[in-house]
Amino acid sequence: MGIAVEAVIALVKIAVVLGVVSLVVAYLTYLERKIIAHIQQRLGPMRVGWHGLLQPIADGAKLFLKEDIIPDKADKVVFVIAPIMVLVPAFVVYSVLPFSSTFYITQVNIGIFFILAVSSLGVFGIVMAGWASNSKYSLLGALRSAAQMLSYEIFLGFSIIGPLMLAGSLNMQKIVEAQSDVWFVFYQPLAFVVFFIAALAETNRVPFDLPEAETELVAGFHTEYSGMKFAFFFLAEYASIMVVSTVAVTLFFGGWQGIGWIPLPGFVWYVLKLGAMIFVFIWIRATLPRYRYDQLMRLGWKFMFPLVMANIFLTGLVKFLFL
Amino acid sequence: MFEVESSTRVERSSVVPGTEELIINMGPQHPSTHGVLRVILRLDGETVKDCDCDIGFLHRGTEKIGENITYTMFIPYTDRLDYIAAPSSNLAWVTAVEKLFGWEIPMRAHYIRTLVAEFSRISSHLLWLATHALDIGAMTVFLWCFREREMVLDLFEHAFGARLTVNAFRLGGLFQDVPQKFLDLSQEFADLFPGRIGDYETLLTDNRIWLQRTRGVGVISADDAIDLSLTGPILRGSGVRWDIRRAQPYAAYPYLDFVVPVGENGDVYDRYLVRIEEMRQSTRIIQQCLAQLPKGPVSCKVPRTIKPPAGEVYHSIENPKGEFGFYIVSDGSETPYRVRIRPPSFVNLGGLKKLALGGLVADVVAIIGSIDIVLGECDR
Amino acid sequence: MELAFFYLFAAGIVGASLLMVTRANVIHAALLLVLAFLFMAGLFVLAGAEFLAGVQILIYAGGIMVLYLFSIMLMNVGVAVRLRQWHRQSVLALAAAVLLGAEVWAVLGRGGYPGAKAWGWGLGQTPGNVEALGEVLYTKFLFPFEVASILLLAAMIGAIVLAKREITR
Amino acid sequence: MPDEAQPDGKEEGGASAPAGAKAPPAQDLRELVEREYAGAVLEQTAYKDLASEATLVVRMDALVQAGALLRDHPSARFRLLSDLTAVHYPGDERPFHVVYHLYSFDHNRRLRLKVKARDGEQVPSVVPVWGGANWMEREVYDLFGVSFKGHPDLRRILLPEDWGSHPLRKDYPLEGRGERVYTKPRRKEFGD
Repeated sequence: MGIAVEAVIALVKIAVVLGVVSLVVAYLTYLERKIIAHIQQRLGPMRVGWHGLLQPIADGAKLFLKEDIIPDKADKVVFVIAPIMVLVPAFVVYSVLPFSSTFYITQVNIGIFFILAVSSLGVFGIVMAGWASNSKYSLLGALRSAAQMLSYEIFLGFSIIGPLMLAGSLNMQKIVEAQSDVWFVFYQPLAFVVFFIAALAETNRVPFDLPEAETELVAGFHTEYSGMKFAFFFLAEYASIMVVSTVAVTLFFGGWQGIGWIPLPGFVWYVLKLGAMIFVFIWIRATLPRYRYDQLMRLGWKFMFPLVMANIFLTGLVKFLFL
Repeated sequence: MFEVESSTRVERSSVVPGTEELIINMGPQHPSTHGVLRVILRLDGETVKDCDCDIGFLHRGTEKIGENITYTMFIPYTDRLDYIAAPSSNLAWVTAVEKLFGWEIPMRAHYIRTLVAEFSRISSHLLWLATHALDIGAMTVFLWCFREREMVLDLFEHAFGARLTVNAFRLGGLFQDVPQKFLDLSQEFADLFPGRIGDYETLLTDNRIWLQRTRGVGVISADDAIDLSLTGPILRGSGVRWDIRRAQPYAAYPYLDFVVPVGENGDVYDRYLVRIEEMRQSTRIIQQCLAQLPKGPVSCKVPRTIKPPAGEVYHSIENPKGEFGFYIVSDGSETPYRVRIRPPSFVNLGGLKKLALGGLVADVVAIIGSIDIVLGECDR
Repeated sequence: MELAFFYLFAAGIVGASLLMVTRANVIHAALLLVLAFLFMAGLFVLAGAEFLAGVQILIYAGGIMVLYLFSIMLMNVGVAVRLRQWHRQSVLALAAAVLLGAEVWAVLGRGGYPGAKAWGWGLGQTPGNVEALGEVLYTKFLFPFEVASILLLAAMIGAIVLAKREITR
Repeated sequence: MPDEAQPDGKEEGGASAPAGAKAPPAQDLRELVEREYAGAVLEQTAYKDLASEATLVVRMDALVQAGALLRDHPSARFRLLSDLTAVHYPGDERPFHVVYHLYSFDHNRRLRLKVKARDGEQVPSVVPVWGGANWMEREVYDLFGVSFKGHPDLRRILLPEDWGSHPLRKDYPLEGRGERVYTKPRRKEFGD
């Protein structure tokens, strides 16, 4: 009894979450292809399985069996570590996400802070990949990506301060519980707008997908990657979409809490809200063009930064005066 | 493809770390140079300091070929010039040769030629819009445009049996009359298309990001545009209301009512608006052509051996890209003595330097898109 | 259990640091430094200072080291690799290291950092060490805190001025 | 120098320039140019008397001035250089006819200017008058080997820098080795 059992339970939980998350992330790619296809009046994957349902598995198998190419001039060790460095933080974050009131791997007092800190490590993998590939395109893509992620991490961090001030805790569960009456999105609309934009930039999605801008940089930092290593980058990107969506749901939309008296388990609510968030991500990708690099930075520093500062000030003021 | 040449090295010895210029090489296999165009950029930071185009990768000596085959045999070669709008190239060649002969073409042939040429304009503008939007990152517009372009190509297939290099016209008129089904489907397309243009516009015209990427980018004044011999939507985007269809009408254009749209600022956005409006006007022209289409023969009497008198003519038409002309020198034999193709893409691309200078690297992609080049006709 | 983790992290820090100072390739050295930071964050977690661990990762690993890597990558690493690895000061450096080690040993041997108790919070106060930290930072140490932030502001302005200066040749 | 014709003119019997009709659709323009630069216009033709095919053959030394005059004079205003090309008539004394197609927005009319150059003779560049001539003259230089005096950046444009010959000349064969001599000079690159 004691430590051993706890360790086993924890390991099982980790295994379940890892397995489910990997599968969900794989199907996220399917979902994205299907949704975009239908927005663009075409069908998307249709061949593998019913309506292409087995497509992600086929893709996975293909990537798994592909020849793994390491460029001759690459720094081999760093080249191999880079995709791992991208993937691991993206998955470690799941250890503190509250999937429901009872199901989570662990509770950390600094939950949200932990997520920010760990996901900031993903940038290393990208920088390492860009540098180790020894290719101009990769390096340029990596530099762009790193600069973008660093800047937008700041806005992301500041934008969550408002809700945190309302919740009075960094613990994810407590943040969710604090929203049992009103979701924070109604108290903190500004913060949510900034958070959402920063999240798009943080995950390198359209309209901020400059690091991977096909028409300019071919494929950015993962130009030289193939096979499973490429798949790692891909998985990490979608895993971080899930993470930021979860954080958005947790901070602004009441997490696993339901609406009204509709009797659904917390986990289902969580999944529904998460699905809606992710749909918006995909929808935006199908709709918007891409920013230019200087415009991206200008938007961040000249528009979002003052906005988020004003939000913190206002929240503090209101809290000081009325609460 | 990008060459970062030692610009990033920091010299320890110098007190002030000097910034060297960066030479970037886009193409000839770059996704956004629309074919085999190579653009060499010299940058200071992100700003374009100098710009040079390396073209000719697709040079096939079409003008030389033209000097050695008969007038009729050259028609399919014109398909391969502006292959995005092949009927337009056909039209330029046959009207130029007919001018050399002084033939009278039956009205029905004129109308069908006009109709098909306008379809080719729509097809070309759709491809332009699709790739231009994709270059700037709007992915959905690309697929929507291709959906409609597919319809236009199907129409070509109905009328001429080919989709891209249609070889639509013959000297003296048409090879044969178009089938009724083609006309019916054309009517259907013309009724449907304006709504589809509206769809594209909802995604782009008032989109903030689109405006930021295109407004004030690649600006050229009317005087500069004329000086650089730019023609077509670029010239009109700068505010010069000059369209050969209106200024020196050919085919059935004298009998048709349409507006020549112009821009004000001469930037990428105005060129976009001009082309969008041109698609609308093309649809109007198609509607009118279908309504007014006269009955009768589709070809005048053409002699068995085609031997024009000695002499020289220049005739140009309004291609989707600009002024597309042929200068034919005849020595009285069955083959032309000299065939000169006046290529709009080639001349317009010559203005790239002026447009790109002082802009940012990402703008170059947008500017190349807004010039709308097709390398087949640029390199000939 | 905790002890095992402590030794694991400690060994990790020492190993990564040693590797770091012996690498010829600056990029590798920088990445090893990141590894050392991560182990250090682990130590913070073991000590119950979760917030510090988070800050350690976010600021040092996620922020500062990325900028380091940035500037290193923009330089020509190929030259650095061929540079001489050991300088003549190595004896001096070793002496300094020994001296520093002795000093740390002496201080720690006297029973921890004096005054840690006087701050009103010690290591191990797990629940709410964020609040505790905030409390202390904004009351007792408000002045040093503000001084530090002004210092950072000055540094930032200085950096902008230096970077924006017109380059004359 | 100008008459140092290369020994490549033995071919096809040398078709000569087409003789145009004599009627004068561009009489006003001819008078305009002549008034300013007497004797600048050598010939005046128009195919079938079509106004759109009005052609003036000008003297080479008057080309740039006549061009500027035609561009700026209110009764001409040929601001657009539609096209610039050349025609090769091997065997003629002046085998290279450089042809300029001008267009006037104000008067909606076209005019064709021609200059006739000896083999190896330099034609004055019209880039100062019409900037668009830049690439067109490069193309003529590339495909005909006519070089332009005062051109800012005279390099080959369609063919590789080391091509070595000029395919649109009439003596350039359609197939076979012919004129294409492969030599490898230093490649003139951007920035030279």
